Amino acid sequence: MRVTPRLVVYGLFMLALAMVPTLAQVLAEPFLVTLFTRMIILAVAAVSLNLILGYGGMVSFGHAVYLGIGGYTVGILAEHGTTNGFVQWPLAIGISALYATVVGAICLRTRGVYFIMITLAFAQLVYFVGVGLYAYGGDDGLTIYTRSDFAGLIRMSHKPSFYYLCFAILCIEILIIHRIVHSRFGLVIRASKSNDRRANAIGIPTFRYRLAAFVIAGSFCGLAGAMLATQADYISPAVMHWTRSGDLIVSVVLGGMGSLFGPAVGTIVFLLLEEVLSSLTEYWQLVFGPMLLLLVLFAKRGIDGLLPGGDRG
Amino acid sequence: MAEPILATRGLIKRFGGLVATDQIDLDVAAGSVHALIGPNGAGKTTLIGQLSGEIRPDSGSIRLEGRDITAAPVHKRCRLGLARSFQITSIFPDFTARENVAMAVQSRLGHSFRFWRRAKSDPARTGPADALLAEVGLEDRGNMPAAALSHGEHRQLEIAMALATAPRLLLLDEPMAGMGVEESVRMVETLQRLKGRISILLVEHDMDAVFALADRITVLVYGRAIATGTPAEIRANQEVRAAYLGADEEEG
Amino acid sequence: MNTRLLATAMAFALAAVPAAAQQKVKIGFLNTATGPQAAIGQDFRRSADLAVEHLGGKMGDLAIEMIYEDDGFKPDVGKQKTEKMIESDKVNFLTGYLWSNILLASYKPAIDSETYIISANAGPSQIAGEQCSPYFFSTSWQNDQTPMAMGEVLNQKGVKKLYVIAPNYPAGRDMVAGVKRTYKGEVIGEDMTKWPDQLDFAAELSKAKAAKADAIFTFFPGAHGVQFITQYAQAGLKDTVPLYTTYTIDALSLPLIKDLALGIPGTQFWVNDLPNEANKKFVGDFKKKYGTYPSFYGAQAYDAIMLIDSAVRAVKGDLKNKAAIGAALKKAEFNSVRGSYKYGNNNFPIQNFYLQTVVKDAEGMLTLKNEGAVLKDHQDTYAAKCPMK
Amino acid sequence: MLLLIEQSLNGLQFGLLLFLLAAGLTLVFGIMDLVNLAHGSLYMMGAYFAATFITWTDSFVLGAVLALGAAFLLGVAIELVAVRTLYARDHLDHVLATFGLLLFFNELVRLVWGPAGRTIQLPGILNTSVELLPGLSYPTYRLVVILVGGLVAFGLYWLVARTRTGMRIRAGASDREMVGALGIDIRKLYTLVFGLGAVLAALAGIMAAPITTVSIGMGERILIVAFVVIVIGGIGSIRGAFVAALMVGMIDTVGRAFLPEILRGFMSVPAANTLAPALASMLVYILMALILFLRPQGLFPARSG
Repeated sequence: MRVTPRLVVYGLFMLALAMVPTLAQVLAEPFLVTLFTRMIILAVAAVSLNLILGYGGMVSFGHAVYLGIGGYTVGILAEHGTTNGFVQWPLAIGISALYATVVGAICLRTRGVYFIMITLAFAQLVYFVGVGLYAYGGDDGLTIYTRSDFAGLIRMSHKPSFYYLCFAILCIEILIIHRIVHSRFGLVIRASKSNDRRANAIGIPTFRYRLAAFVIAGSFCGLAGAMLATQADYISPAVMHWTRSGDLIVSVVLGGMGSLFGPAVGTIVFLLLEEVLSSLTEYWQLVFGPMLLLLVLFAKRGIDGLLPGGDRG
Repeated sequence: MAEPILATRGLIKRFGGLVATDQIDLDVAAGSVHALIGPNGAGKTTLIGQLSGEIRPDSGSIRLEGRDITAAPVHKRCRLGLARSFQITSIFPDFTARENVAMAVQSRLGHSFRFWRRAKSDPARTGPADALLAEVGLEDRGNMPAAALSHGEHRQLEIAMALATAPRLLLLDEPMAGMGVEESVRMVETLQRLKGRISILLVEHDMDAVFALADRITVLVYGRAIATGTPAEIRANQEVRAAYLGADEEEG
Repeated sequence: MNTRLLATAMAFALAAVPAAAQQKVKIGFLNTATGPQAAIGQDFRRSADLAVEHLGGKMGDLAIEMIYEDDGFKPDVGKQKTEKMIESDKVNFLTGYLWSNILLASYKPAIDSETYIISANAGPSQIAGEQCSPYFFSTSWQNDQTPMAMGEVLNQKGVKKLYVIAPNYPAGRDMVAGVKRTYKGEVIGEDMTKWPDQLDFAAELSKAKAAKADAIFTFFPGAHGVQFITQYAQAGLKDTVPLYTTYTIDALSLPLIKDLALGIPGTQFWVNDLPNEANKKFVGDFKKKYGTYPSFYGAQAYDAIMLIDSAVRAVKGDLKNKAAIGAALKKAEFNSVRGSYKYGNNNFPIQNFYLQTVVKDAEGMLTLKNEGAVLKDHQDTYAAKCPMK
Repeated sequence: MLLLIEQSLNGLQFGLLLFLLAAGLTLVFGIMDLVNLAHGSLYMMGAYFAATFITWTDSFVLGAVLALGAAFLLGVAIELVAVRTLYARDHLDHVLATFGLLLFFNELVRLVWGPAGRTIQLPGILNTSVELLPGLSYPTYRLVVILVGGLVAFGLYWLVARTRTGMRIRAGASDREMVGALGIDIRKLYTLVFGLGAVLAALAGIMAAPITTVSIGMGERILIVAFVVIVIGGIGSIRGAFVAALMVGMIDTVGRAFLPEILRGFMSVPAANTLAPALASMLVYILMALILFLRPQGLFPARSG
């Protein structure tokens, strides 16, 4: 990897994230850790979406569903007394993967706008399953009274420790995605985005690779769901609302589709923007809506596209 | 005659009331260049679509080297040795020229469920890709984004991609469409070099190229094959002259 | 305060935060200021503001600093704002909390940090029961209570066959369970509607009509209530099958439902014409200031501020003395707009529930009128499950 | 039996309302290839306009007509200012940009009309019910909705299939360049079609308003169902939207009405009471998944490829 100014910016960004707990202590603002933990978890979700959206060109409008699936897996297990994180988290990933396999197999048969709509419809379906989970609080959600426990290896309730766990997961995820998109598999996904018909014509059955990417992305987002539920000690259908899937797409595009660090930066900028605007005016969406339009029109490659230094990839 | 590399029997495809492919029995002899000609709307592209697997015929069968591939999906046919180029340029515009070919090489190398190793610098992919680029005369274009190549270079690139899959039969859908004279000559040269090594089914409007390259020619009119034969036979065929060549020759 | 935090968060500027000198009492108020439910949030906040005004901006010697945050109707956002108010603003009290899902999400951080949280509306059964805490107080009610009062009303009116229509979410189910607890007749039909996106109740109303029920019981808060009653009237049921409600008609929905609401009874722990001095002052000044009647949400928010005031004054401004604050809150020694009430072991009010109907006031404005207490000094059923004594 | 008829009427009425919304959506998609999440905002704006104009003019019909006019102007304005620039973009851009518009309009409404929402009072004559059969009385207004919905469906069919404008629209849907070659000003046509879509959405909003009241976010809730409708019907097909809208309307209404009884047939009453509402809210999505599984292009695919 060449060292470009862009890479330096991202390096500084990751370094800044690594410094958050220290900074919070210096500033006596413990809330910074809480705030950024949530941001990092949502960044994990956005980075996972980027694999299929940015690299694979699959506009999934139902990605937030995995936040719910992962979260409910942790929540329901905790409700029944299973708080072992080594059981909870892998299961959260596994169930997300299973769901992605089934739904992906149906959705990926469709193209373009049909794909957008059918992923949205499945997300609605699961959302209503969540609302109907009366035994687990239904619309009220489920409070998780005991946090996941990783055999005492990590102090999950200690906020900086948990922050570093989330941060490490984000770093590992970015590394894995980096390897994936540059591997043979990743090239197939990108080729399919670029020209799916051509990819098939040279003998690549793209469907199964796209499905695999869909499952990988879903699994990572399911992990993010488990993290989010742990961080919040709570899970409810609200995280699966379709506007949350919209937020994830916005994060990815804002940061830069198909760029490695872009979606993470995008998530954090998006959430900070939300905080700033909403602290300025109650009517912040009046400003934010047109900003989205302008983003689409004038900065299609997002923040990543604004940074200097070489091509993506 | 030995078994044809490609054989269709009774192929029929209708679109609504229109019969686009009407009882086509086509045999492409192994090692030959077989041209498919016919006026616009004769159903050439529909036929190519069925042969490559993008369009499902209503009835009839398609065999590749004796093997029934009528229901096989596009990628499967490619694996079995049937490669194609498209009438309208179809490449990976976001990739470099080398990567375009390397993708096809990768396809030949087996499944792509390899998630970790960096693929772009993998000599198993780039080695054959560079060789093929050289074969079609694009050796100095490897690092350019494919989208930036000229039209003629795109067609050459497509040939390289098709060759990368190690085909037994090439389906070339108007490889010279929209080319200048010089580019056409280069393409004919490229195809001449391939002749004998790989069987080719060629759809082309450029009659000079067709008669220069083809061993046999099938003439398609309104979905029906009205004649098949050597270039000389076709030239002499009255029906063909009436339906098709006649007009051409009057003009020329 | 929020902007300061953000400035630091964003720029990582090295601005030392001055340790807040404890000259004031900080109250974090979680509200819903944006989204489809913002109308309730507006009334909620106006009433809290009015309470602060009535207190002259001070609780004892301490100046009041209100910190309003918007949960955007999202539980995880509500929880984050709660943590922000605890960790960053270091509030002494948390209040507001319209929705049970948002309260449930925010509950643990509040309790864990030993910050007193006074719910001015949401009262989910978990918190009333097993998960009750000495750091939690309610100035509203538990979901079961109001429909239990309605069940009694139905008995008194001699309703034999009842049809129930309510939304399919926890509060809706609580309401149905509540009315069944006291109602002695037969429930001949029960429809749980899609929440929140079902706005058309034609199918359910048709069934209720076909079932030839004596009465319909319903619970639809906010905009849904307006829709339900409008459609109930359009279906021509108003003259044939009387409607009994909880939380469906209030001061916020009345201006929208208009005359269609006349004569439809409901039950409530508070009515805006309750004849006590605190209530007269609250309702009178609210009307003067905003031109409308306050809703029960507002009454609860007003009481929450007043309850906090009573505790702050009882400990003479010593906000460090958490035990004493808890004891003072528990006494509920303040002039509630509902009249005086006591706290049960689970820190939910033991209070009266009244029958109310819709009438026109002297100026022709629609309002709710008290028709007398149905339940007196009523305690919710989940109190028994709460381990606190 | 009477109940079944009444529920079918309810389903028909809901279906036709959905059709009004879906028709505009599918028209805009079919012709401009535009995914418009802000279509629900036009539905909402129509209802708010109507609430205001009806109060001003004191007449339901006059207010509604004015509101339709206002919605048309709004649609044209949106097309000229924002949407026009999006045609050349991909669907993701459409989704994002119109998501932004949706947020903007929700907030705008809150700023202008306040958070509380509005109700539209029907004229007395519409606020009653009619006895259709002995023992079956039905709200007059809902009959009016059925009538108007049916008329508009017929009118649209006539417009698209029989008129010159319709011919241009169909030509535009199938071949953009050809329309240009025919000398039709495609930009004007697009603006017009978007305006027409806005009017249809607003009409749906106005028709729904007296039943469901006017509130912020009213558009999104129904918009997703409208998306389900056009996807089932085949995006771009008016006929498909019509069939799918009636299907979805019926299944949703009838499902809600009879599912509890059906489930009680083979499970315990409390279990049925828990499952039925959850299942009823999922029915339309299950239907959609099923249809797309069998026919990935919907029932009446309007464009191939």
